[in-house]
Amino acid sequence: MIYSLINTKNKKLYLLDNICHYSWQIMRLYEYQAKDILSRYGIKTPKGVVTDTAEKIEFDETPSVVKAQVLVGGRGKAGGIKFADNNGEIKKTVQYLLSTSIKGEKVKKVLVEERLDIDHEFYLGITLDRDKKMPVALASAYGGMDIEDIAINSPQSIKKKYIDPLFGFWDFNARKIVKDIGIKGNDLIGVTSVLSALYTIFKEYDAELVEINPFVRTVDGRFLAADAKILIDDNSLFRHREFEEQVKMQYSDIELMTKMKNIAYVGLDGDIGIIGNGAGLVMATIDTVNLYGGNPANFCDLGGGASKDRVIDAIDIVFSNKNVKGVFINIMGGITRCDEIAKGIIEYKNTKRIDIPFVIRMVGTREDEGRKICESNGIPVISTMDEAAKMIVRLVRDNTYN
Amino acid sequence: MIYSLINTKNKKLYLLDNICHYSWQIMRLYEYQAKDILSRYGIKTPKGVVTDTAEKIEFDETPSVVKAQVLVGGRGKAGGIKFADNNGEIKKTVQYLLSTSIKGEKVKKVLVEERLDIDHEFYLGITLDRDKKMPVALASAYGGMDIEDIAINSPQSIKKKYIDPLFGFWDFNARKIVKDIGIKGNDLIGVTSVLSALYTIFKEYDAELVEINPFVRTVDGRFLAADAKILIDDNSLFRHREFEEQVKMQYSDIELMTKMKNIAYVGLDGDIGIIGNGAGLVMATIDTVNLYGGNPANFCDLGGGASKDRVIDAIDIVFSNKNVKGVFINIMGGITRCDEIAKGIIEYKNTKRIDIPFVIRMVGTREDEGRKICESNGIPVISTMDEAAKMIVRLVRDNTYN
Amino acid sequence: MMINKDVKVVVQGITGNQGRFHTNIMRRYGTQIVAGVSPGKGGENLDDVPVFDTVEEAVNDTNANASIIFVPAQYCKSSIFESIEMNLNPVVVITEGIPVHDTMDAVWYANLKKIRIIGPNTPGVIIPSQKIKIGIMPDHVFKPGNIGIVSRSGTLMYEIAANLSEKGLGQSVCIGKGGDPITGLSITEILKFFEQDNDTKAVVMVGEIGGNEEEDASVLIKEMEKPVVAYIAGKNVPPGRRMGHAGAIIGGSSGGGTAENKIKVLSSVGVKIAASPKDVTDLLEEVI
Amino acid sequence: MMINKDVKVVVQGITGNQGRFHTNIMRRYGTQIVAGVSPGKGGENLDDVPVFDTVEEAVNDTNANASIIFVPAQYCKSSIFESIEMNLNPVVVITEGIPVHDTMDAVWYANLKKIRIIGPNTPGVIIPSQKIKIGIMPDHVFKPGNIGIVSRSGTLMYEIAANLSEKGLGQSVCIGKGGDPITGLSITEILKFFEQDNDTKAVVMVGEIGGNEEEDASVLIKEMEKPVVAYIAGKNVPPGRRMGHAGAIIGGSSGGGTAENKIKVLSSVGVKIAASPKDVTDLLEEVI
Repeated sequence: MIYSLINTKNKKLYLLDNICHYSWQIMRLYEYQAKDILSRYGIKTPKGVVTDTAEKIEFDETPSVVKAQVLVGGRGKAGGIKFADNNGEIKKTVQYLLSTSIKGEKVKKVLVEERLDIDHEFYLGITLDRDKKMPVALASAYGGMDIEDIAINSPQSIKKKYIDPLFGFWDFNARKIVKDIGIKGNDLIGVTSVLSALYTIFKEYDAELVEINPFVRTVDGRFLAADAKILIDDNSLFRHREFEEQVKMQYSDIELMTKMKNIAYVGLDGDIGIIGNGAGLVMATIDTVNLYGGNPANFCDLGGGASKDRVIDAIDIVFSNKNVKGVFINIMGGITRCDEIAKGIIEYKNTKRIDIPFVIRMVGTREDEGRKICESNGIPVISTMDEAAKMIVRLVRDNTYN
Repeated sequence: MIYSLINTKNKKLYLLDNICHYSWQIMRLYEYQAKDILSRYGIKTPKGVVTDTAEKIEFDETPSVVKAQVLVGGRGKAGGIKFADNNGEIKKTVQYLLSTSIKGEKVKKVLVEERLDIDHEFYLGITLDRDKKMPVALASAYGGMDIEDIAINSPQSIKKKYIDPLFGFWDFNARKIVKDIGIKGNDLIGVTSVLSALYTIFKEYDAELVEINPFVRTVDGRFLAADAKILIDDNSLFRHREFEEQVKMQYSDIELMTKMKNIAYVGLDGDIGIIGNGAGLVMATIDTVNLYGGNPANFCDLGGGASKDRVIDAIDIVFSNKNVKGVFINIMGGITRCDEIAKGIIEYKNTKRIDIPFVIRMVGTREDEGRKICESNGIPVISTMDEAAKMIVRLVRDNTYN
Repeated sequence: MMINKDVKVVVQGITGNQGRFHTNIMRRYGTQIVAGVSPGKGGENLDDVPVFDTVEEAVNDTNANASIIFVPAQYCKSSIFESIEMNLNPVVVITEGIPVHDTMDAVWYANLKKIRIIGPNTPGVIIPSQKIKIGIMPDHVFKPGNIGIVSRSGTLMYEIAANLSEKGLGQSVCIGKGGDPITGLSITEILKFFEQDNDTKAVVMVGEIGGNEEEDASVLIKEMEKPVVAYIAGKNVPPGRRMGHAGAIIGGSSGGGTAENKIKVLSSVGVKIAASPKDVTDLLEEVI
Repeated sequence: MMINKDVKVVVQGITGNQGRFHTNIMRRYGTQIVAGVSPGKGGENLDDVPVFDTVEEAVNDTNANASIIFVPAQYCKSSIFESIEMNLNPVVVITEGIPVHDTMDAVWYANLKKIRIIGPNTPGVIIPSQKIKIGIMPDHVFKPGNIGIVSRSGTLMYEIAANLSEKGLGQSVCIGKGGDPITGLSITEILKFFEQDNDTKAVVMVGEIGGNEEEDASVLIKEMEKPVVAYIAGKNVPPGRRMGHAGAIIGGSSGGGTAENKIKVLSSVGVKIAASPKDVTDLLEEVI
């Protein structure tokens, strides 16, 4: 959602928030993890404890707020945030939340925190503007609500400072936008250092987003991160081994399997399985099948330079969807070698029974070798995408009405 | 000594090593501290333990080497490094070293290490080239001996790579000079990462020098830091609070006192105490006193913007040298205010008995006020440095032969 | 020119599988591969190409002036900086999966030093008339001619080039922009080059869902004299999903980043939109 | 010109003791101090000078084009970068005790952005004829004239200027190079300026033991048309000691960095060497 802020004028919204849970590229940290990082960088957070059981919890800072630790968005509206006024209520609430799911996500941990006496809610964040190829610091005096709502309701309230990645983000850069959201005097220095620290975290954790929302001023004049969100670039996880286990937990079994095997798979509503190499080609294949009246059952990208084993895994995944009534494999060999693909198809064919239509089209690197392998095993190879798309649509339709 | 490397052609030697122990600006770490930092950055060091007592030492890696932890240079030749072949010998050697001084420095800690089976000794270091205003990486295949000796004996063996501080020092930069000292193949990658790590340490510790000498290749092909030296810029200690206590230990009482009070004091051989504001002016004052036949007893710089208390402390320090037979206070007011200086002199005069000659010269910011304060208290103020220098020389000579 | 015919290429990561494989294919096509770089392997020869420990040595010995990078993602940032420091231009980054912060830093450093980065996650660049390719594309589907192609997708570029070639529409220069969310040369920069390139008469832009580069490019296209035909992949992908390429995140409610929006904006500046990769050929024949 | 007569100065750290004190003295002398910067104190007025939270705001509101910095050493790096980013030129850094790594980074960034840093640990710069000083020197000892002074030491610059003024030898521009081991403008760069400056007829260089800047400057001096007189402080300091200024480390066996060596090298290119600060006046009278 944060991306919506970058170009509110053009209303370009990327619903990152909706997809990050099952995205291929971005890992989201739980609130308690994000707050732990924040406090290690000197940012104040409410007193709190995280727990995965209601049994032994002792927390003296009442009244409290009890928050389900989930990665889906809109947790508050979905009942994931409760209040409790004493230890008994805390226990009961923790127990309750641990027994529920929020928007389909099972609650495994709960964060219990002191309830803050809030004077004002701000928004502070650093994110990546992919179009401008640079980080941008964001601040608003209208925190608390979803930032996309701020962007729609009062876009002028969102102050931005673009950051030259070679120059960095200095306290004087941060000070400018902190001032722009109405923070003055001594508070200016403290809040500036919070925003500077967010950028340090952003760089050191290879983040796509580091956000405090709401960043609250309490009635007694303290500033704290009441909620926090950190999204980390999956590609950087080799530098952040501590999240290796966690990233696995964030994916469903099929997602994890495909991810581990370097296959990109997204289920769709139709009945024609699509496998190709390269996201653009697979999307074009889907478009073309649609153009000829077919309904693709999935998006499945083998990526570059797939081995025969990866091909076998991909066919397996596509067939795991029982709606699939035919498969179209579309290969444009570059870094991918057609012979490897052909070997995979043949090995799959030789070990598993394929009783539904199978259309193969392959062109490019080692095309002749690949074609020979297929044809010598009785699988015809079509030369053009259009021809192949038409054929799979016809075969599946025939099959369906037989 | 390291500075000698930077410009061996011109033979510009700065005997940093001789002065760093009592320098005002650079703090030296003990070998064991330097090695601890190195190993935290992934550089291999010999197995070892550091101790301040021989009682409980248990060290199984025999044969061993036992090294006095001192900050003076030339420790080896001065008997600070011993060998031991078994636990009994280790105990005895530790006990012996802890009871000695090396070049006047009391040994407080001892490092016991495995003795390495050395195939070759290299030199690796990063230092600051103050003339070029940039860091420089240094490597040589002739390690082990003092690097200034390498610079004299085989200057060509020292390979240098200057580092643009904005661009940083990359593995490919490091690789170049590691290769130039004859390290190849797989070793090239490992040693490159050691030199890269030295630069990271250099930056993160605000170092003036980070040096591994010797950097050894053992007979079984391992690379280790057999000795290590780190010098840290005193001005940066606010970023390195962990050394705060230690930096105090490295100074004598008088040095520490003056340092704490922002006074720069160095004792000389003569009998005329010199106090001034600004290092250049104090040196010029010394030169001028010399010119007229006097012998300065010290260099004492009040620094900029001295308060009256700092003036009182400075006079106290100068008088603590019993050779002093007269004092010349030379003030050129800029950021320093003459009235503050005058107040200090008067307060000193009023609380302590001054029975030796005192010549004051002050010009600049609040000169009139300062002059008035002195004169109304019966202390004449001279207008020029020359006149004042001549006067103090005459007064001290008269006094001496009276 | 994007690439001079005297281009001398150094292959960073030449001793890896892909690096070695494509070095040989590029040489067979006609590219002058003068050196390889692989730390610790300096002094060896790989299929007659000398291997060096550093780009600096490679450049000093062979006068290489461009680079192609096959180095694993973890080490790639350093490799890109190494090429930039030695003024190699362009730097073609084949590697995929580079952390986005690394790419961002490298792109800004390249801009500072006036070096062009193509990619990361690109198939590279090919000039069929000169028999030069710095990349991994299957060269036999490309033929000399005067159509320029810029593509966000590698395989889709091959697909469209193959269709064009079959119909006798050869290509001047084909450039894979790279599938990552942040890349060096943008579509707009590549279109600017085509507009000035004497060998190019018309341009094919192969876009896909996600990002705003196609929309941004419309500002330039409006002023361009040369005709532009576009194909945008991902029309039939449901909103709120991400399809493989990190770049291909598609937008929701407000329409930015969707195929629909891109097509609308591009059409409004006179771009002909192909319904399928095959359609591109027909539309091109109309405009030239 | 080193400093334009329309220079409008912002004082960073104006609310500190020294900042406030010297702001008033500079204004009284004639310098246009248009703004002060002190984070958290924005909106106040200090002795009629408006105070801002950032240099950016100060520049936007007052068109300030130069800066003087009194900020404590810990925060100084950031303040210097802030001025550079807003293209203030020169940036005069009075603060002493800045970590050398911080200064080094700032100096390189300034070079990249073509900004001149004077200092750190400098008394600043004064142009008596224009009644402009950006610095902390006692202005009454400086008089208008045509002698340029460059000095590594602040108080020694005042000393020598006072002597010159008394003998009727006024000054065109006097610049404190700064006492730190690494500073922005070097002696050579300042001499280059004097050689080209129409208001300067002869130059006084005030050096001291340590470093090699005086020796390095001899290369330029050899080519200069204007006469140079030098005084080098520290002749009577024993080797191997460091005297207050971090810059004043003196060399040992090989002679580099010693007063003796500096005097030898400078004499060899025709520089007249003064035996004491007072001597400078007599030597100058000989050469002009």
